[in-house]
Amino acid sequence: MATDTGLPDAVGHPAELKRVLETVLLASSTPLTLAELKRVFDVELSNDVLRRALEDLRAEWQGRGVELVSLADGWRFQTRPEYQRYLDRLNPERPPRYSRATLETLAVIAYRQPVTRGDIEDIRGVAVNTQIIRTLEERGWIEVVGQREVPGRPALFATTRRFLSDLGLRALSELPPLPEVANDLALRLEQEADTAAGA
Amino acid sequence: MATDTGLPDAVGHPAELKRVLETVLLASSTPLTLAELKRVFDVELSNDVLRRALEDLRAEWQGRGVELVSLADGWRFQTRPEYQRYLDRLNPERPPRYSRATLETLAVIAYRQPVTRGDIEDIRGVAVNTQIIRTLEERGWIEVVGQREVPGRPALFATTRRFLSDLGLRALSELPPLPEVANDLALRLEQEADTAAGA
Amino acid sequence: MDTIDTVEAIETVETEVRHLARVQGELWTDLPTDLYIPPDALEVILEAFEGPLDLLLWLIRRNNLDVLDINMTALTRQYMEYVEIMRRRRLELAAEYLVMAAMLIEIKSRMLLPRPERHDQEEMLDPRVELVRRLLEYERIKSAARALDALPQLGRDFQAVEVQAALLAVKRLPLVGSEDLVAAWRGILKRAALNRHHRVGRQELSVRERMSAILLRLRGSGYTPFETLFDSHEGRAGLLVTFLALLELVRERLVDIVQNAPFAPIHARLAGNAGEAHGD
Repeated sequence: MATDTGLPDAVGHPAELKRVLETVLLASSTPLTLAELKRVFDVELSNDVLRRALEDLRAEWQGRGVELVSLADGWRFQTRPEYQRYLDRLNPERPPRYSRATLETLAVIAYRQPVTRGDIEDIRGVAVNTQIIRTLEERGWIEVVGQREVPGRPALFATTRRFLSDLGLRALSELPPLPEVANDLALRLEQEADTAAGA
Repeated sequence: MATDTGLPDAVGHPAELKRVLETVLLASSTPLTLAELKRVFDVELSNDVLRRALEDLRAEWQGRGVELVSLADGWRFQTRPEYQRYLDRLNPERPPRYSRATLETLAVIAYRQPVTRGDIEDIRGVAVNTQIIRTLEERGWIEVVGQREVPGRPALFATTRRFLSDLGLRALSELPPLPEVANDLALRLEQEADTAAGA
Repeated sequence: MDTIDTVEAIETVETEVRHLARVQGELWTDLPTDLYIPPDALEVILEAFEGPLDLLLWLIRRNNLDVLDINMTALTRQYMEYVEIMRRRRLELAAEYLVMAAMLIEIKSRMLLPRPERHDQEEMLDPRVELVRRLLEYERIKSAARALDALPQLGRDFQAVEVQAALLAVKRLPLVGSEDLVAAWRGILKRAALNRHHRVGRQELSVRERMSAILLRLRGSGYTPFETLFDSHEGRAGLLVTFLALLELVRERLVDIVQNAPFAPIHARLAGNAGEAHGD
């Protein structure tokens, strides 16, 4: 029943399986995928067994200051935002808020990806500061995913899985929806065309 | 009963006090002292109240892969050593290796003990770095078992029981017998001499 | 909902500008129409906008213009006033503001021309369409930027949990197997081309291990009765190993064996033993 390390066999015991998952997830600063979690065990576990154990674990942690969440790049334990005020008291330096220019650049990349710097400048109507791109790259939120095949072959930027995870999201589709102004515009343009045609 | 953040007042509720402590300690990468933990709360807490809550919390975590420990520089959560193998599998960095010089020194001490540093140097044909000896001593694999009664009274090194158990051996005699390299070599030298003589 | 978002956005900027433009006790809520503007105020106004599109959106909302049916004359006039004042104050004006000025003037003049008869789709479109498309797209992005900023953010609104490994386990130690030792030995032999080394067998290893054990045992013990070094439970082979070890220790001058008189008890002690207390 016990292996040579004195630990009960994790796979045969759901409780121990959960303990190992909990330990590994608590010790990891980055989200862990199912594939990574599988590597931890001696025996091949099915995704179903693993997912069920993770859901159990998530339920066990309900109502505490730390929660187990499923994100774009895996599962992670993180503190609940309601507890941030306590953490802030401990560590009063808050990370600086991003400038409007940075947030707008990020929004263009997030909602219109993949985009070149030129695309961002077209939408925002101003030149994009190199520092802004660098800040977002260093944060691990955007990356170059290719080049557009036009003269100069400008880099195409997209957001990363890390960006989604850092905002607590699993997929781009979970981003707040863009306001639907475009429909008004489309309608208006159609009307214009109709009017013009009718004239 | 609830503050504006929607959280119950941590100080008045022992359970919530523990939840906050748990959250703060899980989120901190360094151990936290009582003074630091006190800073987290709106109201001044006595060391006694805090310590009792921490002891309660420690008891709650008993039997899991992570434990709350009190160290010289404060309290922190850490993974239990028994779970290290799971963490290692997750992070399969290539295990560090000892240099050839270290392994050879260890081999000489294991097979020719007790030996002085001079003996090791004679056999290896090169000077033995002090750092190598220290590394092996710190690992608990070799120890000084006496001095040779010659000028300078050099220390005599031998391997320890720990060395044996770390290598999975019960006695030194379970080390593989050294290969017949010496014989092979002698044979080859003889053959070479014969060939040379015959030529 | 989206309209509310947009209105809110405009109000936010407007409040921002109003707030920022409070200079020398005066509140600058309107775009300046006279020629005198405290330079500080102008700079903060300029900084409050992210570019010409942002400025245009603000002007449109402030003047209650319909984005979808912009009064180009009014908009262009106000925009040009703004740009002109900046130019006069010799403020560093981003090139984009001038490009936009040119575009506004062009649209305005095209609006004055009679609509051409239906040639192709392009020509039939209102000259404002492209500008409106850009303004709306920018407005959506502005709103999206605020929505992104409102999401809980790692490091700002919540933290990742990272429990450290136990202190003992932190340092990863090299793994060594007995094969590694054999390989190391082989390396020594190859390099030194030694042939004086004889084969080290199991028997000899037992002896050498016992030699180390005896040295440890004798350390700090002064004279030790010879027979106490033997453990009768080990059987003959064990006793023999101890005996051979003692002989080897004596031969290597590591241990002294003394007997004061025939048939007197035999004692062993570390050779030399300088500085150590004598047991007897």
